[in-house]
Amino acid sequence: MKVFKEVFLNFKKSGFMNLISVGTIAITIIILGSYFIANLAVNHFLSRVENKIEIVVFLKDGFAAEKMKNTITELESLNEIEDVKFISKYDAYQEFVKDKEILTILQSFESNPLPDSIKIKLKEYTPKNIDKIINILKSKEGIEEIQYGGKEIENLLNILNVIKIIMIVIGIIFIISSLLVVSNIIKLTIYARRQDIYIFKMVGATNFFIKMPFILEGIIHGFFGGIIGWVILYVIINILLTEIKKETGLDFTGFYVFTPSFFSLKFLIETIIAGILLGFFGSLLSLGNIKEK
Amino acid sequence: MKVFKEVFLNFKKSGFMNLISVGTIAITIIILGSYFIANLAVNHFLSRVENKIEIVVFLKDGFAAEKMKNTITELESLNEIEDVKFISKYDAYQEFVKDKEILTILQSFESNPLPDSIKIKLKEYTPKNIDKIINILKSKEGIEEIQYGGKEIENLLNILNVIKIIMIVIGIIFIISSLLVVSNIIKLTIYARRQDIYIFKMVGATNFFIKMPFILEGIIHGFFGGIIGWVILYVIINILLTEIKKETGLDFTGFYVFTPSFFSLKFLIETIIAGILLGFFGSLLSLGNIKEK
Amino acid sequence: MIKFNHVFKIYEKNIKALEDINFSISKGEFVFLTGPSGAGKTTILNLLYREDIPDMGSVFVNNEDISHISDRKLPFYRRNIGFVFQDFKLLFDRTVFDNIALPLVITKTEKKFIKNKVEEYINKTGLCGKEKLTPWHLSGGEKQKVAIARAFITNPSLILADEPTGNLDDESSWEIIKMFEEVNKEGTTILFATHNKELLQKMNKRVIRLNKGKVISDESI
Amino acid sequence: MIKFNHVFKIYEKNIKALEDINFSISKGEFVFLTGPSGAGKTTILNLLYREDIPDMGSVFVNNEDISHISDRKLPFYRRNIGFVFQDFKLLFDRTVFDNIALPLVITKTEKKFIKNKVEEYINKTGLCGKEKLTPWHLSGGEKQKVAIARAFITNPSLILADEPTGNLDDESSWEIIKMFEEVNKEGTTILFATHNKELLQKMNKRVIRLNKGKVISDESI
Ligand SMILES: Nc1ncnc2c1ncn2[C@@H]1O[C@H](COP(=O)(O)OP(=O)(O)OP(=O)(O)O)[C@@H](O)[C@H]1O
Ligand SMILES: Nc1ncnc2c1ncn2[C@@H]1O[C@H](COP(=O)(O)OP(=O)(O)OP(=O)(O)O)[C@@H](O)[C@H]1O
Ligand SMILES: [Mg+2]
Ligand SMILES: [Mg+2]
Repeated sequence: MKVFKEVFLNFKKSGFMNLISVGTIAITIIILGSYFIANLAVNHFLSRVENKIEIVVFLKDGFAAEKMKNTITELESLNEIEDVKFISKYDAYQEFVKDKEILTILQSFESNPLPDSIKIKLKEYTPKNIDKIINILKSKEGIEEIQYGGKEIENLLNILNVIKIIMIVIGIIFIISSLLVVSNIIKLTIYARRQDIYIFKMVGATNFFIKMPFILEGIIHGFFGGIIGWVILYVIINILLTEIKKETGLDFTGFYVFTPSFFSLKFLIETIIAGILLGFFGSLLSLGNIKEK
Repeated sequence: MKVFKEVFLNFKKSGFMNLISVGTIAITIIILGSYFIANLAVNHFLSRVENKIEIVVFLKDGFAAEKMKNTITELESLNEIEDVKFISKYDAYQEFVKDKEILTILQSFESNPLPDSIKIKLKEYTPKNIDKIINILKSKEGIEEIQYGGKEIENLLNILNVIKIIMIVIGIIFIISSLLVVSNIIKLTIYARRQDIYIFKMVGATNFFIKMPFILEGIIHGFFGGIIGWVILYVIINILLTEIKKETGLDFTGFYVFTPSFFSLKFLIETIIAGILLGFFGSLLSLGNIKEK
Repeated sequence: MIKFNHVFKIYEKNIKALEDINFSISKGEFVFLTGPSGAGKTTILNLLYREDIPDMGSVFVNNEDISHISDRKLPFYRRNIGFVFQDFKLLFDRTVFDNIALPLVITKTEKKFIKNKVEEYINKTGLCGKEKLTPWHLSGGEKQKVAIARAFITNPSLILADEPTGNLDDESSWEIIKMFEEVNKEGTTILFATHNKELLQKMNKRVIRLNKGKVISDESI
Repeated sequence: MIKFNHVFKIYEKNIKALEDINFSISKGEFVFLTGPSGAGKTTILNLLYREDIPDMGSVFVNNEDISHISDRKLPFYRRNIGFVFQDFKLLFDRTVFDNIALPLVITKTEKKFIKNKVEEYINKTGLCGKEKLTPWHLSGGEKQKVAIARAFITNPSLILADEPTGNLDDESSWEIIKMFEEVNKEGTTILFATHNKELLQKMNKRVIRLNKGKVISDESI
């Protein structure tokens, strides 16, 4: 109870410093939030690109589909593999004849010229995984050709992976930076009150009694900083989406990152938690070495 | 001279606050710097994608190339257009026969089946620009077909433009945020010294005399923050590039953003200037409403 | 109760604030500490409060060498001592009431008790009507009175007073002195640093005279 | 030189710090201001320094109503006045030397001249050997001496002193008083707030007595 009174008093008396502390947390939340959303969007796009990549294995004509079953089961049991699909020459034909131009070409053949094939999707398209699967496939009988886009695809995948690494590094930089900035701000507010802290010690207050209000204050500032940051982020993103729609006609409001329900509840809670954690660890970091006088 | 002595004294006496101020500017420089490099990289990739996009106009067979000259000159004079290239059916044949498979196909024809064509590159691939050029082309005689990738390309271009807008918005958010954080930090250091400022006023110091040291201090902090930020950024990026090379075999060190000469001089100067501007405007913003006592 | 045993305190730049200080004070005594500016009065009080520790020698309070009090126990040691600081050391963003109540608040005393106690001392020191002001809005003497009330409020067994009447007019001074005498009669030990010669003469108590960090006399007048 | 004309100063919560104050002081006078704690002494000095402005009435200095001095001219007005603040108002992160030199430094005086001047006043106030210490390391009386030296250093034509001997022993007090008398003889006007009755009696100067914000007597003793 007493501790809450201390916090409240601190609030009242140093309105200016509270504003700065809350404001800084809000700014950090905006930066972290933009990063978070950008990261979601990038991952979303990347996975869409990756989803289009598949390894296609054309099988030798006349090779019994039955014998292939074993290979497929073996492949399905591998960790790296997301999905394996057998496509018979008949299925392939049905698929291709949908296009009229190809139909005429196909009709010029006596029989169905298309081979049986297997489509393989990987969980992660790293060069290592691709190599491994290709090597396994090469060791099997009855395979005519393996298609996976070759160097082109490998380059694309490399670039995607680089983008992922960069996003992670940027994320780490941002989180550390935020923590440092917030703890710096809190350090300064503590420094500005060093005289008061000294007086508290002089009249016999314990360290716990002195530090507790600062930590609670950090948490409260984090709470409000989180809410404010969320509101600003929400406004910016809404303006941005409207602008984008006007400019290019693309409607991202349906995109799952921005659906109202996600953005207005789960994301709100996340930003508030982020704010509170920032405030908490920020004040904890700063209190390590209180210097009074 | 006196002003410099003030600055020096401030430096000596509040080492702790200087550290925080310089540190915060360094952090902001790191964030802005990562953004800047990410932005360069994104723009580089985008322009590479855009460079591959072109409008290809196939001309009617037998239509006199001479008559086309006018159209080409007209196109070249348009603002939106970067480059116009006429490719005769002979040139196209020479290009295609490089591929042996296509050669066999082409040889099955009696004469050269390829048409004359014009390749058009735009400066900016906005839907508006594309529409305009298509409409102009459609009004001309002698055109068989216009190829520009249709909806597919338009979608891609839209996404690229959205990415550009998002990068700009993020940039603005970052710059404003940095300025606010730095000015908050400086405001707090001023607040911590409000008693001294009050005493200065009491003995008859002018406002200019009181404010000047803070502004100079902001600039000096910005200078050191810029250098420190650059060093950290340099280390992070070097580690990142080595990691990427190990992980994916891609060597980005040749990529123009990261060439040593660019990174170690032009970019260093830019970060220092950014730091100084941050410190300068940060302190200017904070000094607006000095409250003493 | 208090014993200084060959105490030296030497600050940076070889400033000898205290040199070989020896004296004892029994429980319930009322002792004045006097001497010119810079003689070491405040330094002695600071050593007793464990705000500082001696460079040589030891300071005993209740037979305990206070240099060895751990950081964790220090706050509890200080709670038994009332200190009227020479520069007041008030919280400038709290009211007079809150400043006086501070030593009780940090020990989580009952609210009602605090209220009664604070009001009692506000009356005794003549601060009525100033309860809700912050020290910004007080005159020098009023600030001093707040500092005095804060030192008395916990009924400490030892009161250290550093020039507590320096900013007060004669009338207020005598009222404050009466407060000291009263608690002294109830058993509180008092160590009172002052420049005021009139006070020393009229009070007729034991006086320890310092000069340049040394005890030059220790007698009753 | 100084004229208070029906001056009122009422603080928030209806605290009447000054009520209808009227007096004049001619150039070169040495006037004491006395009265119990909270009488309004500091308030009068603050009004003269334009640290505050009256709520009613006007304060004239050299026939100018100082309420009307613009913010831009205020620093220059203050440079003609030396103020010994009751709470010293020293810069705690500068040395004694720099604190005393401050009023000269802000007017960009020549370095050598500053050095000589500061050394002169360090000697006069008896602060020798403390030049390089910061106020953290000074005793109460030493801080007061620094505040006094700073007020004298610009040879101001008016010196306002707020209880400048409150933390000093008798001997130092008299040395300081001698400094005031000296500059007074050279023509400096002095307004000196104090509680010290002995001082008032021995000095035999004009004394303005305040009580509860009103002038209750204004005569020479
Ligand atoms: N932290 C410190 N560092 C260096 N010197 C100090 C420090 N504290 C006090 N001194 C010096 O020690 C001496 C004694 O100081 P102290 O404050 O005990 O004097 P005092 O008797 O209280 O004087 P006053 O009556 O003026 O308050 C002084 O010369 C002072 O300059
Ligand atoms: N800023 C303020 N706000 C409210 N009241 C104030 C303010 N400054 C002074 N007062 C009140 O005005 C009255 C006169 O104060 P002043 O400081 O002038 O007294 P003083 O004569 O200097 O007393 P002392 O001898 O104790 O220094 C006091 O009652 C004080 O509480
Ligand atoms: Mg002292
Ligand atoms: Mg006063």
